[in-house]
Amino acid sequence: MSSRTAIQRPATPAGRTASALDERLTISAPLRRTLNKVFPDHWSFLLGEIALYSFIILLLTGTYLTFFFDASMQEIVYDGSYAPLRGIEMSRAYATSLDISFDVRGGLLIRQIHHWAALLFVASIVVHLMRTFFTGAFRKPREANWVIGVGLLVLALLEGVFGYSLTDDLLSGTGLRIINAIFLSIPVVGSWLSFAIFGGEFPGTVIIGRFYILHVLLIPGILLALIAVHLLLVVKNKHTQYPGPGRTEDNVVGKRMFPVFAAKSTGFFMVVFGITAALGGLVQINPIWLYGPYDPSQVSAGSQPDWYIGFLDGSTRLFPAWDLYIFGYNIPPLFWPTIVLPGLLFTLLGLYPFIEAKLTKDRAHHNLLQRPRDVPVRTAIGAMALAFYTVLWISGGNDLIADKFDISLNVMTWIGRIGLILAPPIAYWIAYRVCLGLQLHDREVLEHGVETGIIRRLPHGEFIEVHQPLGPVDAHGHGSLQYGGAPVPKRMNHIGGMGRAIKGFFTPLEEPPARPVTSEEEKQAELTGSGRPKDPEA
Amino acid sequence: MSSRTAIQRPATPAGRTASALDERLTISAPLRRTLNKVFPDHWSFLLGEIALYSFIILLLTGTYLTFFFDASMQEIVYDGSYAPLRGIEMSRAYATSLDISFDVRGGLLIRQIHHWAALLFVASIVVHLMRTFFTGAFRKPREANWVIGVGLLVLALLEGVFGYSLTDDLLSGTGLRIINAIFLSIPVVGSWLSFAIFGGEFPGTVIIGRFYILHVLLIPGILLALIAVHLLLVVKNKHTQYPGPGRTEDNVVGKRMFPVFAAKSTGFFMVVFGITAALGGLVQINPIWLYGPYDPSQVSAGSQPDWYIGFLDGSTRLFPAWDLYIFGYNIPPLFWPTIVLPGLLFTLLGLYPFIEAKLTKDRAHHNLLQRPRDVPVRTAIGAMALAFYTVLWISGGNDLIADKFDISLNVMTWIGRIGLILAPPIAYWIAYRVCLGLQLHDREVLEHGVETGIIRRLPHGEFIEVHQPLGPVDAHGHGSLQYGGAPVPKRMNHIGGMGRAIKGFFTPLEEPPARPVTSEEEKQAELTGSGRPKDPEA
Amino acid sequence: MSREDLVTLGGKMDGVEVIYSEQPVRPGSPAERRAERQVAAAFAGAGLSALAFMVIFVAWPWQVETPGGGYDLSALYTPLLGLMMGLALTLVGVGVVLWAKKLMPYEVTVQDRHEGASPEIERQTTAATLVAVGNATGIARRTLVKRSLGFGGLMLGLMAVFPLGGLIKKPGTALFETPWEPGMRLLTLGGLPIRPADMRPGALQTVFPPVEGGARSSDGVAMLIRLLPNQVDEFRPRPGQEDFHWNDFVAYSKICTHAGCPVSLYEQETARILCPCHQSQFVATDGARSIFGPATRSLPQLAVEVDADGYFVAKSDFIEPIGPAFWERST
Amino acid sequence: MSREDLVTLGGKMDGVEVIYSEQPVRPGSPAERRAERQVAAAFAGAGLSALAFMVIFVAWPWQVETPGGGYDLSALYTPLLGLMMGLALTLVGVGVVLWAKKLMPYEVTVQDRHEGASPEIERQTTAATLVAVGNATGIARRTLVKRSLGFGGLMLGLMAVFPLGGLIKKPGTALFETPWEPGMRLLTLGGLPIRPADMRPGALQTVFPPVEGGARSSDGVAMLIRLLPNQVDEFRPRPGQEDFHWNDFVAYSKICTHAGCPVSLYEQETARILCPCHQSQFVATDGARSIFGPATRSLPQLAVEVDADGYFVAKSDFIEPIGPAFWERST
Repeated sequence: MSSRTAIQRPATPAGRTASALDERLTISAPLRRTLNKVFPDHWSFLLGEIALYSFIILLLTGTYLTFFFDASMQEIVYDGSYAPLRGIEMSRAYATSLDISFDVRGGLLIRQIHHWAALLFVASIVVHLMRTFFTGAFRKPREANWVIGVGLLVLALLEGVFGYSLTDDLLSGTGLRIINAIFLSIPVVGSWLSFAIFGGEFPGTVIIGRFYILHVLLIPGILLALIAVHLLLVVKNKHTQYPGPGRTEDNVVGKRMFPVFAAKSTGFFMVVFGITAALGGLVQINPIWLYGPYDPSQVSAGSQPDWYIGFLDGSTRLFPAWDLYIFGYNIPPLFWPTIVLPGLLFTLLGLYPFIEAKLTKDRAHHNLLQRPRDVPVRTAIGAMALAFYTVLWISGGNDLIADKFDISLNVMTWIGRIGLILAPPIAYWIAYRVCLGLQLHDREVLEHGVETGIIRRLPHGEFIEVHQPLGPVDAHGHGSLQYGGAPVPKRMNHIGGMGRAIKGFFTPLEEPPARPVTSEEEKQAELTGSGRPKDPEA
Repeated sequence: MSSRTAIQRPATPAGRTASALDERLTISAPLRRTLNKVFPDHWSFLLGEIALYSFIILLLTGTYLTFFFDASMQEIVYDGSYAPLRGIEMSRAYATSLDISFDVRGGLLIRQIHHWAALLFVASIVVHLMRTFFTGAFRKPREANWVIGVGLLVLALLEGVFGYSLTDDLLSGTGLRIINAIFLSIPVVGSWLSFAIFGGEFPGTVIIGRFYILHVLLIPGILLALIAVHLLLVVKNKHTQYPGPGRTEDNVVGKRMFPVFAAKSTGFFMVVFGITAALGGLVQINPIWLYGPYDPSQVSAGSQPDWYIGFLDGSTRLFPAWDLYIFGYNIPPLFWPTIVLPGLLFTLLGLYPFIEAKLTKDRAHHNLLQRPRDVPVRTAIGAMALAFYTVLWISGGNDLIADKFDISLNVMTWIGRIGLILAPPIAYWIAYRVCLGLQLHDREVLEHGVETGIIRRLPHGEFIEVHQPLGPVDAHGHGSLQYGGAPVPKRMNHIGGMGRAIKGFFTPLEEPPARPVTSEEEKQAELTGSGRPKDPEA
Repeated sequence: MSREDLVTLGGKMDGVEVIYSEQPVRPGSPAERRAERQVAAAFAGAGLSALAFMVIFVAWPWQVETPGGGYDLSALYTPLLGLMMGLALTLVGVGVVLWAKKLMPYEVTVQDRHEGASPEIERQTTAATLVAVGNATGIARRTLVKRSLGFGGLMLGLMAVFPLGGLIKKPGTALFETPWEPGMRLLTLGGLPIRPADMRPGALQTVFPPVEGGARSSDGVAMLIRLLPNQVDEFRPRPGQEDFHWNDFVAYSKICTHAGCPVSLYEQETARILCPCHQSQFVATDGARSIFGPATRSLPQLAVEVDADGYFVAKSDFIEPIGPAFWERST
Repeated sequence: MSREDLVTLGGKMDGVEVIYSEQPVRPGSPAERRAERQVAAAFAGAGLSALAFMVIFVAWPWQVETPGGGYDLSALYTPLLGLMMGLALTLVGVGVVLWAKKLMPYEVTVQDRHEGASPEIERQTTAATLVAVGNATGIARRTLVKRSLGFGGLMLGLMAVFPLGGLIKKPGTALFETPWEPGMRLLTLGGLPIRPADMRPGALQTVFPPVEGGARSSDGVAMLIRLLPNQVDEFRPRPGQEDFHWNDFVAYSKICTHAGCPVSLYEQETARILCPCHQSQFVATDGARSIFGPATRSLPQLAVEVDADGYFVAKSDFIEPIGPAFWERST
């Protein structure tokens, strides 16, 4: 068949438009390739999407806020709608933030949506990163995308810090003071760096303006570029998938991009946006008017930074008061928990794929994901890291806990210090054991069958549970199925295998197609006393 | 040959790196396609590159300036290094602009480079657009890129206006006042629009901040996206080329992208940046400290906006004082020359490819360019438009001309008004005639040969000039070469054809390879009295 | 080739094979109609929520009561807006997801790596795939869904631009008024009041209203001009403004009626006032009538007199809007 | 396959055919060596200009003389910077263009449209093309050009970051000084001076230096504490600061020595001062020594006394830097 004979001039207006476009841009092939692109469907693949969606929400609401915000530290006397602060001296930045909250119709809604979306953005990145870690999705050929992802996480943290510093209220001003102290603590260049960034001694008159341009232009620009590369690499390498029947390293099993997958993604974006909008309207966040303008001589106790900074607050609280002097120069204690520790943590995180490849000598391509239980060492390392992070994070709010439960602050600090050393190895050991246990159970089910919950009394009075084998059994009544990296059915109503891979967003397990059990099968399912299928020879 | 047998493991570190990258990203083919991409070489194709390079310079210098600029209209008392303005009330925006000029080391250099690059950016876009117009490069399949180009031009103009408004000096403040009047002049919504944009009655306290975010974020973002699409479309459709030997609609004749073309482009970028930097250091531009802060009751006479806005200033000066009233509502005269006229002009410009295609019924793909002389109507239309623009542009500075040449301002205005009506048709007629004349001459040279400058006296006393035919001649001594859309040699030392397409950036014509004239050729070149080659039969 | 064949061929070219496909509900079955009604209800609900958002945005009392005390209606403004916006967006999302799950074919597809084919085939297969995608959504034949989607989409689109309403400020009478009030003294830039004897004939003095920030006033700035003796006879006030001048002194707004520049050049001999921006010219002896250039209207005149202490004062505000014209400015 | 074959094959796959190719100068000829020297000279010149830019940036007097009068050296600062930057960039450009024109092969190439081939071939041909591109530039074998390019590139790279030097402000003694001077009265937030009788035992008063903006001072803010009677005996001043307190009154900097937060919680009974940010604790009776938490240093003590009028005054500035520590802060 000569394809050239198949040409027909399009008859409909849509067809003519498409034809006109294609004549100029030759987009047929890439367009069809996009339409035909297959995307594996699993709820855990939506986490990255949530991050993308919250970034879009941040861009939209952030642009809106720029129309009303003046990032100037020039002092003025407030004269807006919020009576309790009238007549008080404050910066233009704080005053215009108040204006957005009280004197711009709908401004408070947008500001709160922006803040909630920021919290969601970082949170979804973190959870997405955990999914990627525990399933081994970072392995070759996807190391570069892991590194980019870690970069995105760091930038998202910075972007958040710059963002909540802009309002110049008492809380964010205290944060700025600490940021200044962190810059000062850097050996050799600290004071020069601090003076360069703050345009002189703290607080100066320029830092809000500089954080503003970083927050609205430079970091979002880099984020946008990195996100574009991140997604391009996903398309280029195709998405990973969980093991299962018919799924190999060389294919992708799932749904085509259009229409179902695209429709679901659009719907999901709308739901994420809707929830963020509802939060922004219904749940107050960062009520800056209650804090008052920044004043270097005041601080409000018990005030907390946004959640993603908590772990650094914790590390700063827990780090011992070690003062180093080198040739009469000082390395302040602040340097270690705020510069060195996060630097080390994020470097280790970014290098993890290479470290693991080095240690395991695994140089192969991997497009199939792993279940965490099947890689106990990695899972245990992840649990260890999470335990470390969690202790730091809780310590970031240890004053609130001390207050709530009436514990001495000093005790809380020591609990944190000790926890930081003890919790990770314990977490490692527990996770490792759990993984091995789960592995054993998988193998056992494959060999002996699923527990049916049916108890049978043997003639000699012993009670046994009847097991349902998952496949054909050998001469000894042992299942011959090999473990394939996919979930093993553990309950009767899980049997049915790889029908619909997903029902609803958060229902990962499959519904079985109605499969009537025939009498013949029932006979075959007749079990021996040990719960194993009857040995035919017996 | 099975390609699979040809695999060799790379031995060098560079090879291993390349191999590792390719294993993960499969970039071999696209990379080689880029290396091998052929780009036609002609000086006129560099104009668009200049625009791109100035945009890069603008991004770099603009980012730098944001570190020091505070886009706030909050009034303060100046206390910086520039003594003449000390103690004077001014906005933070103006004061920090002064600081950039006087109190930031190297700040004035960067500010002036930024301004020069902005002038160059718009200028190169305009000249690039003229090249595209007069050579017919906008024809199918490139209409979309023409429309994008016109959009880029409009955005560049707006970006420029917002940029020079930010410094809030007396000159830019007067510009803002006129911008406000232009918004006010829009029928029905004018006053509401003006109040929404300025946050109340002019000047308000927000307009500089809003122009700032437009100038540094929104418009540059759109510009960047459109430029990316513009370039992608150039790559997708491949570049147009001038007609010439071996050049067809289906190929591209030129140089491969790497290394020569890329090296030249890099060098050219450096030269453009270097010239801009030198201008920024050596030639003062927009010395805002001489203007003083904005004051609604003052204006400096003879001050001009940046060149690209001049034509709108001119149209505003020339437009007659027509006041329209509709049901008691007013349409001010300002509306026509500042909103309607540019709206019409840019719409016509953007639609031109479609208008021409409609009128000429030309639906074919075109990858070969046209010489302006070969399309006399289009060239004449272009000349007409340029004449119109030039009259407007000159009228934008008619007070300076009136002052310089001691002409009454009123006379200058009337010259402009009459010129606006008479100049375009005259320009059309002249351009049309010149095109036809050049066409005729091309045909004549092809038929009779090149003028040699050698004068010969015929036996009966008549003086004739000897002509050198360009190719073989027919029985009557007429050249048989057909006109092919490419330049026809007009002087002896142009002969030699399509050797090097380009020598240096602005020497479009070719140097002939040394081609010794043999005695046989000399005999063949023996000419008849009419300047035509001798008729063999004669 | 039939469309189905082209779609399959296109899939082959992209290394795609559909190994399993089913319609979640049987076409024409009650289950399908129920699903369609659910989707349509979600879209319609989204549209209604977006509409509610817009109504609340415009009509609900939103500014905090001045004493800041107690919970009034305005305290519900942001929560209601958020609720409605959240509902509108979420319902659209739910509708789309329901549509995808209940009305679009469920499929399991496998894709390997494969290379492309010839341009003509590309075009044909792409067109067929596009149409197949459209058919799979069933958008064309599901009228109920289509209409509710249209309504919901329109309302959400409008809702998306509504927050820009925060930019709107009511012009009110701001463009019709200036700071001048009867009895206000005319001040120089230095803040001093002016007596007739301070100005010789032919002189011009820029004057400002005696209010805070008056010297930077963009609408109150005026010119007090003392005409030359020979110009006093020529002076023709505008009808109804015959008593606006005081002896040989006249005062006009300094803001050009064309584009708002200060008209800063005054030619004593001809009594002409020139705007340097677009060269409009006004004649001081002729009620500041515009005689050349793009300006159409005379400069508004400020009625002045001399108070008991011998200083110039305004008799009233300008009686017409000063500066550039606008739609609401009646004749 | 040889490398040349692979390059040609790659070209074929991309529809590229080289129809004409020549070296502008014969390899090894004097013309080539001359061209090389020209290119190298341009790069070296660029490097030197960039170096000159940096020297001028740092060393040339740049700030306008205060009276603003006359042309002094600083008037040449910006022109010289621009000249040097322009020279550096232009010379690199000229060098690269010369290189491309004189030392790289001149070619005329034709490209049509064509489709790609198999992955292995792609890889081989791409590698060969990359190497061919590198060879065409001759970068590997032209040592002179390479070295001058290295120098020029390094200098230009440095030049590119130098304008950021505009951000640099010399810390000088700013971190070592606060607004306090001998004899300055201690003011409350309301701006009132304090007499000993104004405070009962156990009370704490935040005090500010009497300078403009003192109430917002980020380094001058201090706490004046009146110890409880039983604490007076326990009071142990730091060595050398035995006369810094006045009777039962002690004054310490309010800025935490850890991260700069105001230490705003004071426990009367234990005389403990707590920073709410990271819970560092200081003991007022023990020279404000840090006893818990991450802070390592005591709060600096402000020497106070009572002046002739009975008001508290500072005896001197703090004798050590207040607030968070930094590199230059010696022991």
